[in-house]
Amino acid sequence: MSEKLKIDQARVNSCRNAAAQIATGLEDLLHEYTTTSIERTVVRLLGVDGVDQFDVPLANIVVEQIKEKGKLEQGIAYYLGNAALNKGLSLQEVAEGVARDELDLSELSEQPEDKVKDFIEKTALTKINEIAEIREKRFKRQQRLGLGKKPWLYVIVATGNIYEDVKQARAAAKQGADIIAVIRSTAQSLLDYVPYGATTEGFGGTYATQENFRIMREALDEVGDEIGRYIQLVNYCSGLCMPEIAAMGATEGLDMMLNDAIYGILFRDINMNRTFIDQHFSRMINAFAGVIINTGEDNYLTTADAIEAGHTVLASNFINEALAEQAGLMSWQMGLGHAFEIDPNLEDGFLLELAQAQLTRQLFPEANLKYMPPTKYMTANIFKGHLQDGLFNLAAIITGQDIQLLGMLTEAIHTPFLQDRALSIENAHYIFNNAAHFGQEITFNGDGIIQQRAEELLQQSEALLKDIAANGLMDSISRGIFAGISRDKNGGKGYQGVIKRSENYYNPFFRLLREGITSYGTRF
Amino acid sequence: MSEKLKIDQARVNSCRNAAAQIATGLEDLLHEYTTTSIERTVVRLLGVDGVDQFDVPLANIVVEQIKEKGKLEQGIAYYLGNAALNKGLSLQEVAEGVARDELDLSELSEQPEDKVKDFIEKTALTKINEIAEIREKRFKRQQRLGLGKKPWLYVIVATGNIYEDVKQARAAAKQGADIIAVIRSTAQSLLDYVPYGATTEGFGGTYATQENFRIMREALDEVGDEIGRYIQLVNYCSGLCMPEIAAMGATEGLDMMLNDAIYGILFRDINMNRTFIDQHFSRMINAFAGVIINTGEDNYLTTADAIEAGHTVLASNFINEALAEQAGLMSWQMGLGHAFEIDPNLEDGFLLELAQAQLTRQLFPEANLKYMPPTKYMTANIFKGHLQDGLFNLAAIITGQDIQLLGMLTEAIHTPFLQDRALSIENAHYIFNNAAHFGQEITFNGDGIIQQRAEELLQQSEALLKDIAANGLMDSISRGIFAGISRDKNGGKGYQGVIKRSENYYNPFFRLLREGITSYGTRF
Amino acid sequence: MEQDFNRVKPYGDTLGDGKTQLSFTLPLPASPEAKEAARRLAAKMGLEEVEVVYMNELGEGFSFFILYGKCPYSIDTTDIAVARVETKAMDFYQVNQFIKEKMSRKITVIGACTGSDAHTVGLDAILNMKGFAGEYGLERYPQINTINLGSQVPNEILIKEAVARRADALLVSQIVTQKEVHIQNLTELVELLEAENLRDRFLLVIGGPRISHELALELGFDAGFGPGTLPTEVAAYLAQTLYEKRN
Amino acid sequence: MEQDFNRVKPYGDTLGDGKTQLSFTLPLPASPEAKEAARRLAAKMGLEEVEVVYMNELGEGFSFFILYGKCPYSIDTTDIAVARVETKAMDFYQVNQFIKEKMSRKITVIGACTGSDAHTVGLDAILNMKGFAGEYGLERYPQINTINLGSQVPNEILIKEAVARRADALLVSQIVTQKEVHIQNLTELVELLEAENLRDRFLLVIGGPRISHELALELGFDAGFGPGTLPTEVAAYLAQTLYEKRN
Ligand code: B12
Ligand code: B12
Ligand SMILES: Cc1ncc(COP(=O)(O)O)c(C=O)c1O
Ligand SMILES: Cc1ncc(COP(=O)(O)O)c(C=O)c1O
Repeated sequence: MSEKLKIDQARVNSCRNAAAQIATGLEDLLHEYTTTSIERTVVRLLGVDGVDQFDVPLANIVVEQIKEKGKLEQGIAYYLGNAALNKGLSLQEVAEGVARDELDLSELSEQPEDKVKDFIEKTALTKINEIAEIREKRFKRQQRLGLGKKPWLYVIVATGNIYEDVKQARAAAKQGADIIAVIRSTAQSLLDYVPYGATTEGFGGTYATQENFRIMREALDEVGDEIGRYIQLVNYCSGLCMPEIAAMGATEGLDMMLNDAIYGILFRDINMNRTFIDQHFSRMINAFAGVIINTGEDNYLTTADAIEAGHTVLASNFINEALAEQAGLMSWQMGLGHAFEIDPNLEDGFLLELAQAQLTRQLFPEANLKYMPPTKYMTANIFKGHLQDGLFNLAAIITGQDIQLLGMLTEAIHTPFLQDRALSIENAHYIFNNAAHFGQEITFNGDGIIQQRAEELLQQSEALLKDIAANGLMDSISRGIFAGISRDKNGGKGYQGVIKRSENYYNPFFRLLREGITSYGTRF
Repeated sequence: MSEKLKIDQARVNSCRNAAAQIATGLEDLLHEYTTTSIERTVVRLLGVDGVDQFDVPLANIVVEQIKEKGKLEQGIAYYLGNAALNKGLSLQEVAEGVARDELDLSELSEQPEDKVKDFIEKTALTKINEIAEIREKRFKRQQRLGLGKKPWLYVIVATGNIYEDVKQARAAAKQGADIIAVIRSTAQSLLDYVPYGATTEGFGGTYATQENFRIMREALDEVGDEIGRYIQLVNYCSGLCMPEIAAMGATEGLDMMLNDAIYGILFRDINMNRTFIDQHFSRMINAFAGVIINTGEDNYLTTADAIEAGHTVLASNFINEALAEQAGLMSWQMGLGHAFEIDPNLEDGFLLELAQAQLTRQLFPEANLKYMPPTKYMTANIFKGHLQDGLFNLAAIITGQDIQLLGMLTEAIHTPFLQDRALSIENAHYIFNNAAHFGQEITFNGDGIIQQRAEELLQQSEALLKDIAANGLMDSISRGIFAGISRDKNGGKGYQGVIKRSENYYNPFFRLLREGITSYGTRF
Repeated sequence: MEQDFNRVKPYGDTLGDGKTQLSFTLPLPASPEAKEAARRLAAKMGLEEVEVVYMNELGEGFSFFILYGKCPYSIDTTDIAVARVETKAMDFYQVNQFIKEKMSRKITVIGACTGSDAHTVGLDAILNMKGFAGEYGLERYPQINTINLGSQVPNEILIKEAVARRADALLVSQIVTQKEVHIQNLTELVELLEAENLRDRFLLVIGGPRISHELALELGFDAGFGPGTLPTEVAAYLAQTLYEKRN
Repeated sequence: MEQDFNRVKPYGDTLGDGKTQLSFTLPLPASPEAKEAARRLAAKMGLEEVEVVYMNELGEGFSFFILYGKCPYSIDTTDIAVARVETKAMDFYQVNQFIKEKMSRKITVIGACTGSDAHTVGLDAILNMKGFAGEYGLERYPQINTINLGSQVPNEILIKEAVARRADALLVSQIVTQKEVHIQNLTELVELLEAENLRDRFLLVIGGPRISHELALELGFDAGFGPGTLPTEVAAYLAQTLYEKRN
């Protein structure tokens, strides 16, 4: 694609430098702390599954036991391994014992550290290899069936019932969808555990559970075989269980995860220490599992104005990129998010949308950009809404977006009906095909509205990034720099789950993942 | 507007030369013949109005009488004037006498020619002055209230009942329409007389009658005053009564007329001699009355394919231009028609639409281009249809069209409901505003699909025009050069109404109109 | 829950939810009362939990409404049987082969847009050389003798020509349906044929965007073809049915 | 024909034509039978001359339909009276002036998105400094003391805070309406207040895209504000109603 916008490369470099500095500023935090959710993830990755009679996941029970004893600073892995060797049980049996209140992991006599670690490393490696295998199988399937043409058509299913979701997802795939996102029940991000099993009662969405992941993956593989196109599956790696869900997704072969470094802090009032630590580990898992993350900058524009705050989206894209790199994600795994949220009644609003979309495209040429549809200004006038989605699709095809979250004509009314989704897909097909090479056909005038807006956006985000770099990300967020929302460093949900690591903190997965990431290369 | 397409000016000149040659080729026909409808127009312009007890217009009765005697070759004006002087009656009274079978115009003793002509010239001049006055009043009102921003929003009303039409028109004006076209009852173009009075029973439209014109004009002036915007009125100056309707429109202050040189021949199987002669006189009236004509090239694409036959539209635009000039129409009065009729499922179809629209814009920079919406490929899927209309509106705002006939989402289903029209207007408002300066923002790539298609169109239409110029327009039409329809020179409806003028043919209006046209200048 | 074909209901996102979208204009200026009137109207149609999601003043005392509601009714689909053209699918070559082999002679079809209808595109799509959607029209079939009378043909003329040209089948196109004019035109044709005792002489076929095979049978025709019809479908039907009729 | 407000019907292009547009999905694959099922469903709703103009297979045994028909029902609009907020329109200055002059003290309002609802944009539009559509929010009113509890506030907490802060009015936002959750949340709030004998202590105001004044009254609230509400409307209502309540 020829470059439509003239971009001041020095400014871009300055943005990237500031973002790198911001990411570096978090390193101490990331290396010196763990969280209850990271430790639960370790438990899961070591093969412990299931819930107790009250539906509490064994991972929670085990971690809670050690945490109550004030010993989580060492990491759960050691305690688990020690118990297994001590009792001659499998890790799963150990966890079940804890759940039955028959075992106190902190009270067992300590086995030689190297023996425990050896055992744990082997178990961990098995899991890591399993994930790698799932990843490779998934990539092979993608290669065999092929992915749809870009922009990929991304639609949501949100019935709250996994079996109803499956019907809708299969139908959507047949209609032409490339990506199915199972919307998650609204309160789940604030649950400090992951629900279990197949679920049929969710609220505005279906619970993210491992079994639900499995059911949907199976359905999509099936329908993908039928239609001869690989269908990608998305869920939410977000909220208080961020890394656990990353592990579940890695195990069940998900393709994408909503996974943002800042979203939970701002929009779910999750403590920022907790979030940053969790996102780092979850991203390492996603990186290794070959998952594309979708960042959530679009959300800024649901509370802030898209013209005034356009540059905050861009700045956040740079930060998400830097933090993604820090965790080992490759460029193609970065589904950096931006959105078409300018007031449709604004004169030349479409031009300003093009400016942001094109600028984002040129600044992140290798990323799999995720473009979010109009939502805030959607109206219950479904006819007008369908048109707004049409211009959104046009902006995407002109600027070469990768992941197109399709807007729904009923956005202002209800979660999508089957027919709404079908009309959205038809909308995208029509525009993407009828204006297929429009982007290649046109050049933006060098001193026009679009070019000027792009320059303004870049300038503003450079200034913002420099400011954040100077103050640190955490302080900046507490000053309300994004979406007009300010959060306290020590406030918010889940702070009690942040634990300072001890000297002998042990978690085999950091090393295994890091090594795995650097060795497995690109997707195809 | 900067020129988006590179155009080979030599080729354009060659097109215009060929078109001029084509127009010249018709001159003998236009000067040597008259038609029953032209003569009826003369009767009307001389102030004769009304119908007999069987609803036959007096104009028809009078002309028929002379025609039956084989004397129409002299023109009706002389006979009318002679009778009036002979009997000391007004022209209206003369006509009424004929209708009551009390008067045979051909049998009256002949008054001195100069006295008769003197009388007729005076009466004609009064009418001409009246029309000029109506025109000036209309222009003043336009200046006072202002016309809407371009592209003007043109919508149709088609209830078949003039009073229901009025309601819909008034509502449309309030919604933002700039132009109201009262669709005409389907069979009317083939009637060899103009119905009379207010009508409430039409078929797919309302009869074009002078009283209906008056009623709608009054309603639009009223609503225009209320909302502070001048609302233009359109009807059909087409079919077997083409010049009569021009006269009626001139008298009632219409702003635009569907008026094409070839449409009736192809699509209504009206004899081509009749049509060419009628269109010339009707255009002279339109020219003098300051009416914008809308040509009907869009119709070609309802039977022919828009890609294959795109150049025939363009060629016809050149011919309509040449014939319009021949009749004295100024550039701003030329509402040359083209249409957005490419199969929406075609890859890059939108680019090809842009090519034709932009080319037409650049070739006829002074004309008030009339852009017709998708119709043939509209579907009963109203949601998809609304989107197609959206891209049509986008093409218009990008290429700077003047008169935008709004597409209706229910095009494939029924004549517009009130709500359909409102949604169309909203569609246009949204796109025109949200992408207001998109056209100014972009340049088409010099070797792209759009430029190439434009070149192809121009080349093809040059070849076609040269071919037509070489063979003459009539022979070309009989070879089926437009819309794949061929018509016989001596076939079709209304041929019996074509009459070779005698040496002493007399019709005062040719001179009066021509002089009037050259003297009144441009609109503002 | 599995679909029960005895009780089929609209489906939004859950089986049986009955979700239905409506829109209409009321001759009322926008107001809370107008909105309530819209709601009541939908309630009269039997819809439950009606939501008037959008109201927009259209001027001159009219307003436009968009509504959603739950349709409580269900349809027993197990007893619905809609007649359809049953002949076997054949392509261009097969049809010609069939006529050549099975019939002693070429078949003759005569087509027209009748009454005041001037929409020839659909008829031409079936009849003209060029055809439709990449398929040849009947004119191109060597075994079919095709006569196209074009637009606005009075029923009387169509019959006269059909008799004169010894047509096997009449192909009538009706596009305009305003005020049910197509029903009138078509009924008149059958009545005229019956009056002249000619009904059984011809295969009577109609087509158009609002035509269905059911409607055709109802009106006394032999077959009806709706939107998107391809020439081969018509040709296959004609060849096979004329052959059966003969025997 | 003149409009008779005793008999109001949908209007397409002629008074009384009843023209109504419908769309829905049926759990049936596309077929003439499915189309007929769609037609019958509309007929069950009472529509006449139903035309199924569009049918589209959606996969997995579902099809989408668009229909038009004539609604035979009419509504007597002369007896519809919808309650609405009746207070006089006032602007920012007038409201502050009014409170200053007529009330002895500032008024205190406390707002929240209750239950699991996290959609704060609407509430913020009314409450925050910045306001909405160019109008200041209540925080900006010198005579109004505004407390915004934000999102996902349990009803109990809202009541506790309201009592503690001596609020005059509770402003509750409910955006999510899936499975009628807003009705549950709102009903619970009123019940809790009644149980604690606090109902009359506060002016109870709700808002959201599916809220109407009627619904508010039905649920036991004092006022309801729907989509597009402006801060001044709410401020004017609060000032005048609290003043009346006092006297
Ligand atoms: C093109 C067109 C015209 C052209 C027609 C040119 C021509 N030579 O045909 C022109 C511009 C002249 C025209 C004029 C009018 N039109 Co017109 N027109 C259309 C339009 C845009 C497309 C129709 C079309 O060509 N479709 C493509 C063909 C291929 O599809 P089809 O006809 O459905 O045919 C297929 C099948 O139905 C079937 N089929 C059809 N006939 C037959 C016959 C047989 C024997 C068989 C087997 C199969 C078969 O096979 C075909 C191929 O699959 C439609 C809107 C639309 N998008 O549908 C309006 C439309 C049909 N027109 C309409 C109207 C009202 C008019 C006018 C009355 C307007 C006016 N007052 O001036 C006039 C009157 C003309 C007249 N006397 O009939 C209305 C009809 C409303 C209604 N339901 O009654 C429509 C729906 C537009 C609208 N929304 O108002 N029109
Ligand atoms: C922005 C948004 C979000 C943002 C919210 C950010 C935030 N801080 O508010 C985010 C992304 C977080 C979000 C999340 C979700 N959302 Co949401 N969201 C929207 C969206 C796009 C816009 C809402 C909005 O801001 N409107 C603009 C404001 C100004 O309008 P308003 O709310 O109507 O307010 C006006 C009036 O109603 C009134 N008013 C409102 N409140 C009050 C209160 C008082 C006292 C008064 C006087 C007046 C008043 O005055 C305001 C100004 O005029 C809508 C779709 C849409 N276009 O409406 C979906 C929508 C509301 N969301 C929806 C859903 C399902 C969800 C989720 C459950 C999805 C999920 N499973 O994750 C989550 C859950 C969140 C939760 N727990 O509540 C659905 C609700 C469906 C339904 N009818 O139940 C919608 C309709 C989208 C859809 N089609 O699915 N969402
Ligand atoms: C990164 C991210 N996570 C999560 C969510 C939403 O869901 P939750 O309810 O889990 O916060 C979003 C919503 O857009 C998001 O962008
Ligand atoms: C020039 C012209 N005249 C007339 C008509 C249509 O109406 P009629 O039925 O009068 O031919 C059209 C239709 O598009 C037209 O373009």
